[in-house]
Formats: sequence, structure tokens, C-alpha cells
Amino acid sequence: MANDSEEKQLPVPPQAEKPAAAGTPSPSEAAGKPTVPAAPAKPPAAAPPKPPAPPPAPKEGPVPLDNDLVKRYRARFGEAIREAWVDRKQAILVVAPELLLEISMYTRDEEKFGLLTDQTAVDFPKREKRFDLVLNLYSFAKNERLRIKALVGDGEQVPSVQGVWPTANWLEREVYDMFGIVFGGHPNLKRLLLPEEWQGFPLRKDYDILQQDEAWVRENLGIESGQ
Amino acid sequence: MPSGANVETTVLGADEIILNMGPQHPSTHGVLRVKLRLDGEKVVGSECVIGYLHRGVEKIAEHRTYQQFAPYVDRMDYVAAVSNGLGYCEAVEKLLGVEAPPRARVIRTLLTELQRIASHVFWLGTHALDIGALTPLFYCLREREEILKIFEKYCGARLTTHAFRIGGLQYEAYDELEKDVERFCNDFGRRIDEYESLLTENRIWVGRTKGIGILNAADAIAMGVTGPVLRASGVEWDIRKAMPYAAYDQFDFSIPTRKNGDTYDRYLVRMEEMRQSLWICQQAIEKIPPGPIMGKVGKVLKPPPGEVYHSVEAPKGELGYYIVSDGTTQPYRVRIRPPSLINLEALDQMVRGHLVADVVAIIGTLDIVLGEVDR
Amino acid sequence: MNVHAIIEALAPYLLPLLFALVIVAVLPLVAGYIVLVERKVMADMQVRLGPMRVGPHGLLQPIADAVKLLIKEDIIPESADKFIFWGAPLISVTAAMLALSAVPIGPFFQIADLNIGLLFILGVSALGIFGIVLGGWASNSHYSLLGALRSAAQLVSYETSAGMAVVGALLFAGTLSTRGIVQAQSDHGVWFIFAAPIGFFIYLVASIAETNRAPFDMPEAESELVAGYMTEYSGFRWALYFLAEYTNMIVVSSIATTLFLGGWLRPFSGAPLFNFLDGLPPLLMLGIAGYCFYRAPKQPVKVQKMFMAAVGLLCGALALVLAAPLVAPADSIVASAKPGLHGAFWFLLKVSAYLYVFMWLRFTFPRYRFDQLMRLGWQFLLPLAIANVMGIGVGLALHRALGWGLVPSFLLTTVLTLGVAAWLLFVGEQHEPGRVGEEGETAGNA
Amino acid sequence: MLDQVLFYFFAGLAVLSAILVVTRRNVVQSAIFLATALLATAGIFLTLHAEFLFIVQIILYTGGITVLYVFVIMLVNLDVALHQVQFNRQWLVALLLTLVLGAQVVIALSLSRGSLYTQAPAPVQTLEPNTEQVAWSLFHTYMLPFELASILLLVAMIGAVVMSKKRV
Repeated sequence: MANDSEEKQLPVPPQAEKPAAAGTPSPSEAAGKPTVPAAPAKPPAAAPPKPPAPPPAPKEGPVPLDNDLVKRYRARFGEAIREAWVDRKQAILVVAPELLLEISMYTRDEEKFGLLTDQTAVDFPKREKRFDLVLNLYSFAKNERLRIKALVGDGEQVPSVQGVWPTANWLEREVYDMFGIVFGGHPNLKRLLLPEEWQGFPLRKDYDILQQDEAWVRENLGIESGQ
Repeated sequence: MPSGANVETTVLGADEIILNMGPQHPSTHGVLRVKLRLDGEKVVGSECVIGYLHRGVEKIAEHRTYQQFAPYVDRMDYVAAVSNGLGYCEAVEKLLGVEAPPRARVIRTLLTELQRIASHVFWLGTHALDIGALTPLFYCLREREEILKIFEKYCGARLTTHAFRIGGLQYEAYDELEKDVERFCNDFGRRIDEYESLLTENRIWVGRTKGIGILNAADAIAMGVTGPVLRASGVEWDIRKAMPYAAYDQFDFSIPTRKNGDTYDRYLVRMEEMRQSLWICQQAIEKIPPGPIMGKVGKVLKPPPGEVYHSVEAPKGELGYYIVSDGTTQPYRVRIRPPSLINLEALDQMVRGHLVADVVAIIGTLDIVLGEVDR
Repeated sequence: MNVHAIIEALAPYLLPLLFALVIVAVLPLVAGYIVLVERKVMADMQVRLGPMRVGPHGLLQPIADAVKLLIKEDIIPESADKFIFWGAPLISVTAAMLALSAVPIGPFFQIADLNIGLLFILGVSALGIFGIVLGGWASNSHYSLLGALRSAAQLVSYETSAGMAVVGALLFAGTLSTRGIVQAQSDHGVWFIFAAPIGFFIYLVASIAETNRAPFDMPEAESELVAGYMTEYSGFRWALYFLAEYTNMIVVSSIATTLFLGGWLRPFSGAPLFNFLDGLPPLLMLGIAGYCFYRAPKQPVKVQKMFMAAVGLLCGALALVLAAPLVAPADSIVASAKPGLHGAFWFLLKVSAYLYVFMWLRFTFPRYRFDQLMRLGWQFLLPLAIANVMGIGVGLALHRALGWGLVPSFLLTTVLTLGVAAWLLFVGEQHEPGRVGEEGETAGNA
Repeated sequence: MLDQVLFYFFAGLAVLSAILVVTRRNVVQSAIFLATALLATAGIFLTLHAEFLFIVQIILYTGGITVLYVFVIMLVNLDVALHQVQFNRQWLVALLLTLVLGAQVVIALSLSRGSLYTQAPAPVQTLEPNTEQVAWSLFHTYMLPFELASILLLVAMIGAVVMSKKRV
């Protein structure tokens, strides 16, 4: 069975061929927004050496967005809406972290994004503000998703949106647990998944996969190392 | 070790005590630990302590290639591995900008719906067991076994199936798949009525579940609750309908909802969902289209830089994958939105004012899987 | 005082002592096999096989379990009250066994026929609650304590209803002696279950609650309180609690059999037309023996074949013993053993049937919540039990003072009591609080 | 002879456990010994062939009241009681009073010696079952006082319920 399907897969053109075929529309896009922090900061520390050195222009990727929604946001918050783009047909707003609470209120009450689907973060250690705080929202009224991002530096405080969407309570705790982003105004900001005495924030890129809090392991599990 | 060794006996006031339920407790479905503040047997507050099963799945993802990571997601909600796999594969496909061929999509839908029944049926058995009905568990496991057998025949694994591949399927549907599913559908359609006759009208069952753990629609949305729990509160929302994925747009089914948002309603919603899933399965075996099962994806996956959020309606609720790509073979970041975790967050609100016995019923009705909560 | 005098003085104690020894020796085995039967019944209801490994069809499972429990480590938690922790299971098991001493297993097998027999059984078996409460307290664990509290509250609550149900039957019998009660049913020509069906129903519910069985197994509700008062117990001490529980089940079944199901009487014992039923006991045993012999060659292992055959032989021997009095000459000693042997058979058969109902209910129903259980006990069962006693009193008055027939007077009172039950249910439905745990008057919330 | 052995056994047990009830520091153990003392008393009733009293003693005192004691004790924080000094300094006075009381009892007994009812009990077989006897005297001879007492208890019960209800 396995052999069959491998054989079937063989004729499929390899990866490198496809972007070349579909590559025409996008190079301008990738280059067109150098200010987007996500894209230029991409080469991560942990990534293995990439065989084809310059990645050919992707078929899909971030495209600047300027629809009604973004216009409303810009009209309301002006410069606080740093950027807006669409990626894989999904709208993304990058906002100023200081105004996150106000923007959240507006998003929930005026734009009717009632459901905070998810809140998380991404770490780009080489960037000046290393974290992307990501809020995934959904609106029952419009059947639409919206992603709000805020760039946060190490040690900076972000306002907690726990008062806007109560579900953010645990999600922010998890973000704090994994990234060490501190949320101002959170009623109970402590680790969610890891033990409270744990040292370090595992989902940061500089926290190696083999690294662990050995002091904790030694004390609580009675073994030298969990690895 | 006697489990009582885990009980902290902190005496607070005259009659407020802390009861430490779990992490080794028969009804916390794994290693959930709930610290209950009790006044007599009445719960005045609760706090969940989770993370006992934390394996750092999201961290692991950053050090695996896209394909290598696929089996890991099966180990989150191990009761519904197929649904997890579907979500991940589709998220990566979206990131790559490819689509699985129609045949693969229908087979995926079929297996996912079977998985939903398996998950719900397992929930029903354990939930009934929590409330003290021993027998339904065994009937339910019998049905689940039939589904697992189909999975085993299809891909060789029963629990952590890794049934789908990024871009489609690895295995062609085996010859009697349609026949097996049809036989299962016929049996199960009869038997689900049988289970309902054991519980739905039972005075004790109704007494134990009606009015327990009420979550109204506004609270449910605010708490981010999804899936059957949300639908039992009266919000008619199902990702399969709202943002169809796989082949759900080709099938006819309805979204069962209830008004009260109590444990009994959640029970009824899940029972009805099983019937709907059965109906989808029956439609699916009728129209599995011919054609290839694997889309045009290479052996080495290098999605263009960017990010995607894709979610599916897992049996527990919205299972979302937020994947950031930096153009390499390994995901830069994979965030999994676990429905169990976020549904569990509503526990505190739901248990207040109830008795210890109800806490067990409410944990059961949330249908959490600790593997997914802790990841 | 010579030896003879001593022997003479002790003679009346010898036979009861022998019976007592037999009961103490056999009871653990019986309890073990009840557990096996329970597991088999459960398995049958749950589309599986149950224990099959130890012995043919798992027949040796109880012995394996007993050995396992005996050699298990006996853990006493550090913070427990050692003395009470040690003694509590003994209290439970002693009380349960003591209660069994007044139970008449057939007209001859009874340790003591007290003229307060029934009260004795009720009173002494109620002492078992000490074992539960003290054990739960001594464990020094929250689950144990909550289990013990629930248990105490539950036993106290349901004992009242059970007592009232018993009173109903006692009114018919006019005696507290267990033997006299059975005799009265023989004299009336009717088992009291037919005269007071509601009383029997009340007793059934109350007895399940009193023995902490599902759906009233609050004290040991495993999904909530882990194992209730037994949480900290292990090994043999735990087994003692288990023994006490199953002995209590036997005791309440015996009371029900004695009071309502005609004790050791054969069905239709007064009608010569049904004398053929006398042939049932030996035929039944013969049937079991035949089945054992039929299954024996199909066992996989030689030891199992032999064991199965031995069980068959045992049943065959029992069949012979039961059949002997029927075929022996009417005035021989063998024939005179018939009431004792057949009485014991019928009694045990009825007790088994009652136990089967216990199991059946356990595997069918979900568990009540504690406050619902209390409400059921105090607001439905107790008023109904009182109504039942009054109804029976009225019925007896109609029958004895006004000379009505037994059937119309008790038909009337039963219908009236049913009316009360319906009314109670209706009222209960009206006042059922939607959200529970808000009213604090249930005993366990104290 | 056997009767005597049994009597002294029960009597000794009763006295011993009664002493232990007041001397034990652990309240739960005290409660257990209280139950033992009551059971021993019941045993004495049994040797006197007063079966009904025997079982009433067990059902009411041991099975009912002591269980309620234990119930209450378990809800109280015992650690506090354990660390408190349970014997105060007035034990001398108490001893004195006890001696006086004991002397009074002895004097009363010795004075009324002649009028005490000390003849041998009737043989067991001639006794009527005493359950019936008790019932007869309660429901015939002393019907009115019995019913009055019942009403009094009922009033007390309702009063307790009403008072505890008000607290809520």
C-alpha cells in the first residue's frame, strides 16, 4: 500500500518547480512592504540551512489591505493602526500595543467581533520588538475573522483584554507562561501550564528544545534531567 | 499510594473547606486538578490546575518539518485524532496554497464524521458513568469499537491514526469501506435510540442534569466556548456551516441547538449531532467521487512566508491552527487553539452554587480531553 | 458440679454456636461469590463476559481476590487515628454478622429465635453505621469524611422509612419473631407482598439506600468521592468493609424475604394442587449439574475440566439431598427433613432474587445526587410509609372489626395509598427547586 | 452460673467504659466508649430477659443518640479540644462532692434495706413476651400520659425546625 502511494506521488512535480510556475504576481508584494516586521525578520536562528538560497517569489503571501473595515479603523484610531494586510485571504491589523484595550473594545462593540477565538504570540528574537501578540477574532454577525497583532518588546507591558473578552484570562496566562509577555491589569497573571516555579519561557526562540529547568526537575522529580 | 494523600486539608473558616479534586480522581478525565472551595458540599469557587500533561507540542513543531509534525497533533485530542489531523493538514494546505482533490476531501469528511461519532459516543459513556450509570459506557464502547475497526482497516491505526497527509490522503479507501460504514450506520441508527431510552426520559438522569451548569449564550460567547457547549446555549454556529471546509458544502445536515445551556441540553445536542454525523456519513458513502487522492504537493514542503489561521469543527469545539511560515521546511510557529482548554475555562462559572456531585457532571459535560488542554 | 452437668448446661448453646461458626466461616465465601455473580450479571447486561480467567467461567475468581486482598500491604495513613482506623471495619462487619443471627434460613436453620427478632435485626444492623462513620473520620481525608457524613445522614434518613415499611407488615403478623412472621403468612394464606405491595416497594427502596447501593451509593460514589469512607482503606481492612456491605445486603434481603415474600414458604404452599412445585428444587439442581457436565469437556485446561465436573457433582449431590425426602417413606427421618431442606432452598432462592433486583437496579440507573436522595427520603418515602401504615391499619380494622373480606379491604387501602403516592409525587414536582444546593436544610449540608 | 459470669462481664464493661468516657482526651474515642457502656447496659437488660428494653437501648441510645454525637463531633475541629486542658483545678471540690453524694446513696440504701424488692425473679418461661406487656401498658394503662408526652416531643421538634428555619 505504502509503496503504491509513493509511486503515485513520484510524478508529482517537486516543490521547486511550482513557485517558479506561479511566481509571477508576487515579488512586488514581498518587496513592496519592507516595513512589515514579520516578513524581513524571518530568518530564524533555529532554521536549518536552506538549500535554494533566495526563496523564489511565493504564490501566496501578505498583500496590503485597504478595505472598508480598515478604513473605519484608520478613521477611528489613526496612526495606532500601524498596518493592515491580507494573507491567504485573512485580514490582519497591526496596532499599537498601548491602544490595544481601546481597539479591542471598539472591535467587540462596534465591529461585532464577539468571539476571541484565540490569543497567542510569536517570537522574532532579532527584531527590535521581538513579540507579535496575536488575537484571532470572529464575528458571528458577519461570519468573518479578523486578526489583530501588536508588536511588543521584551519586558514591555501590554494591556490585558481580559475585561473585553473574559476568555482571554487563561489565554493571556498561557502567553505569559510561554513567552513571558506581561499583561497589565490581568487579575491573576501566573503560569498556566508549567509549574509556577519554572524558570524561563519555553516558546521563546532562544529557549532550546533540549533546554529545561533542571533545578526544578531535580527538586521535584528527583532526577538529574528529564532529557 | 492512596489517593487521599493528594487531599490538602486546609481549614479556612468555620465551614469553608478546600477540596482538592484530582489530579488522581476517577472523574476528572485524566489529570485535571480542580481546587474547590466548599461550603459544606456547596461549591463557592473553583480553580483549575492544569499542565500535568504538557508536552510542549508547539515547541516541538518548530523543530520538525511540516510532515513530521503531522502525527504529533493526533496526540492532543487522542479521542478524536482524525479531526486533529484534518485541521492540521488543511491549515498547511492553505499555507501552501494547494487543495486536496475532491475524492480525498469526501473521504476526509467521512472519516472525520465517523470520528465525531466515536468521540461523542465515548463522551456519552464516560459522562453517564460520572453520573453513576455504569451500563451505557459499555454499549458506547462497543459502537466506538466498530468505528475504530474501520479506521484500522483504512490506515492501520486505531487511535492516533495519522489518517491524512498534507495535500490529500496517502491511502486509497479500502474496498469494503462503503459497506462497513453502511453497516455501522444502520446499526448505530437503531442503537442510539436505545441509549436515549436508557437516559433521556430517566427521572434520575433528568434530575441530575437539568438546570446544572447553566451557561447562557452571552456568557458562552464571552468565555470563548465553542462546539456543542455553545450550541446548547442557543448559538447556532458550526464551522462546518459557517466556513465550510473539506467537503461539508456538498452535504445536507442541520445544526442542532438548544436553549437552556444546561447539562441536559448539552447531552441532547450531542445526541442529535451524532444523528447528523450519521446522516453525513450516509450521504458521503453515496458520493465518493473518483479521481486522485493526492494533490500536487512536493516531497519537501516549503510554504511561502506568511501565516494562516485555519480551524475545523472538532467534536469538542473549534480546533484552530495558527501557523507562521518563514519559507523553510519547518514551521516558524504553530499555535493550536485547543477547544478543550477554552471550554474548560468556563468551568468556574458553571460550578458555582452547585454541589460536589454536580462538579463531576459539569466536567463531564464539557467533554474535555486533558491531552488537548495541556498539549 | 461434674462434667455431665456442665455439658447439660451448655447443650442448648451448642447448636446455635455451631450455626454461628458455620455462618462466620461460610459468609466470606458467600459474599465473594455474590460479588462474582454481580460481576457476571453486570457483564451480561453490558455485552461482555466478565471474569473468565480464574477457573472455568471465572468460578475461582473470588478465591483469587480473597488471597490477593489478604496478602496486600495494609496501609494505615500517617495522619489517621490508628486505633479507630484499625477498629472501624471490625465494628461494621460484626454488626452485620450479628444481625444475620436472627435470620431464619428455613424453619430449622436459625441461630436464635428471639421474640424481638425483627427489631433485633434492625437495631443491630444499624450499628454498622458506627464502623462507616468512624472509619471515614479516622482516615483524616476529606473524601472519607464527606463519604462518612453522607452515609450517616443517609442511613438515619432511610432507616425511618424502612422501619415504617416493616411496621406495616408487622401489623399483619402481630409478632416480632421472625419465625412467627412466616407462620402468620402461612396462616393468612397470603404473602404480605400481596397484601401490602406499597410497603414492599418502600422497603425495597429504603433497603437499597440503607445498604449504600446504587442508585443511592452516595457514600462511595466513585465518580465523586473516589471511594467515600473506604478511600484510605486497603487490603484486608478494605475487604472487611466489603464483607460488611455484602452481609448487609444479605440481611436486608432476608428481612424482605421473611416479611414480604413468605420466608421459607413454597409458592402456593397452602394449595395441594401445586404440590408438584416440590419437585422444582431437585430438578433445578439437576439442571445445573447437567449443564456443568455438558460444559466440562469444553474447558481448555484439564484442571478446569475437573473443577467444572466437581461443581457438577456437587450440584448433583445437592439434587439428591433435596430429592431424598420426597421419595422416602412418609414417616422416616429422611422425609421429616423436607421442611428444613426445602425451606432453606426456597428462602435462599428468594433472597437471591431480591439480590438480583439490587444488581439489576445498580446497572440500570444513574446515581442520585445527595440532596435529591434526601428529598426523596424525607419528602416522598417517609410520608408514603406513614400513609401505608395507616392504610394497613384501616384495612385490618375493616377486615377484623367489620368483617370485610381480606381482598376488598386491602384492594381499597392499596388504591388509597397509591393515591397518596401520586399526590406526593405531584407536590414534589411542584416544589422541586430548579437550581439545587440553595436550600441548606438537608442533613449533609450541616 | 453462666448468668452471673455474664452479669459481671457486662457490669464490669459498663463501669470501665464509663470511666474511659470521661478520662479519654480524644472525643471520638470517648464517644466509642460511651457506645460500649450503653451496649454493656443493654447486655445486662438481656440477662434479665428484658429483650424489649435491650433492643430499645441499642436502637435509641447506641444506634441513634451516640451516632448523632459522633456526627456532631466529626464536624467540630478536634485539634483545638485536644490541646486544651480538660481538667480544671477544682477536682478536689468535685471529689468531695462525689464522696458526699456516694455517702448519701449508701445511707439511703442501708436505711431502706428492708423495703427493697429482692426476691428471686420469676422463671423465664412464665413471663409473657415483654414487648406485648410494654405495649399494653403504654397504649392502655398509661394512654393519656403517653400521648401527652408524644405531643410535647412533637412540639419540641416543630419548635426546633422553626427556629433553625428562621436562621436561614
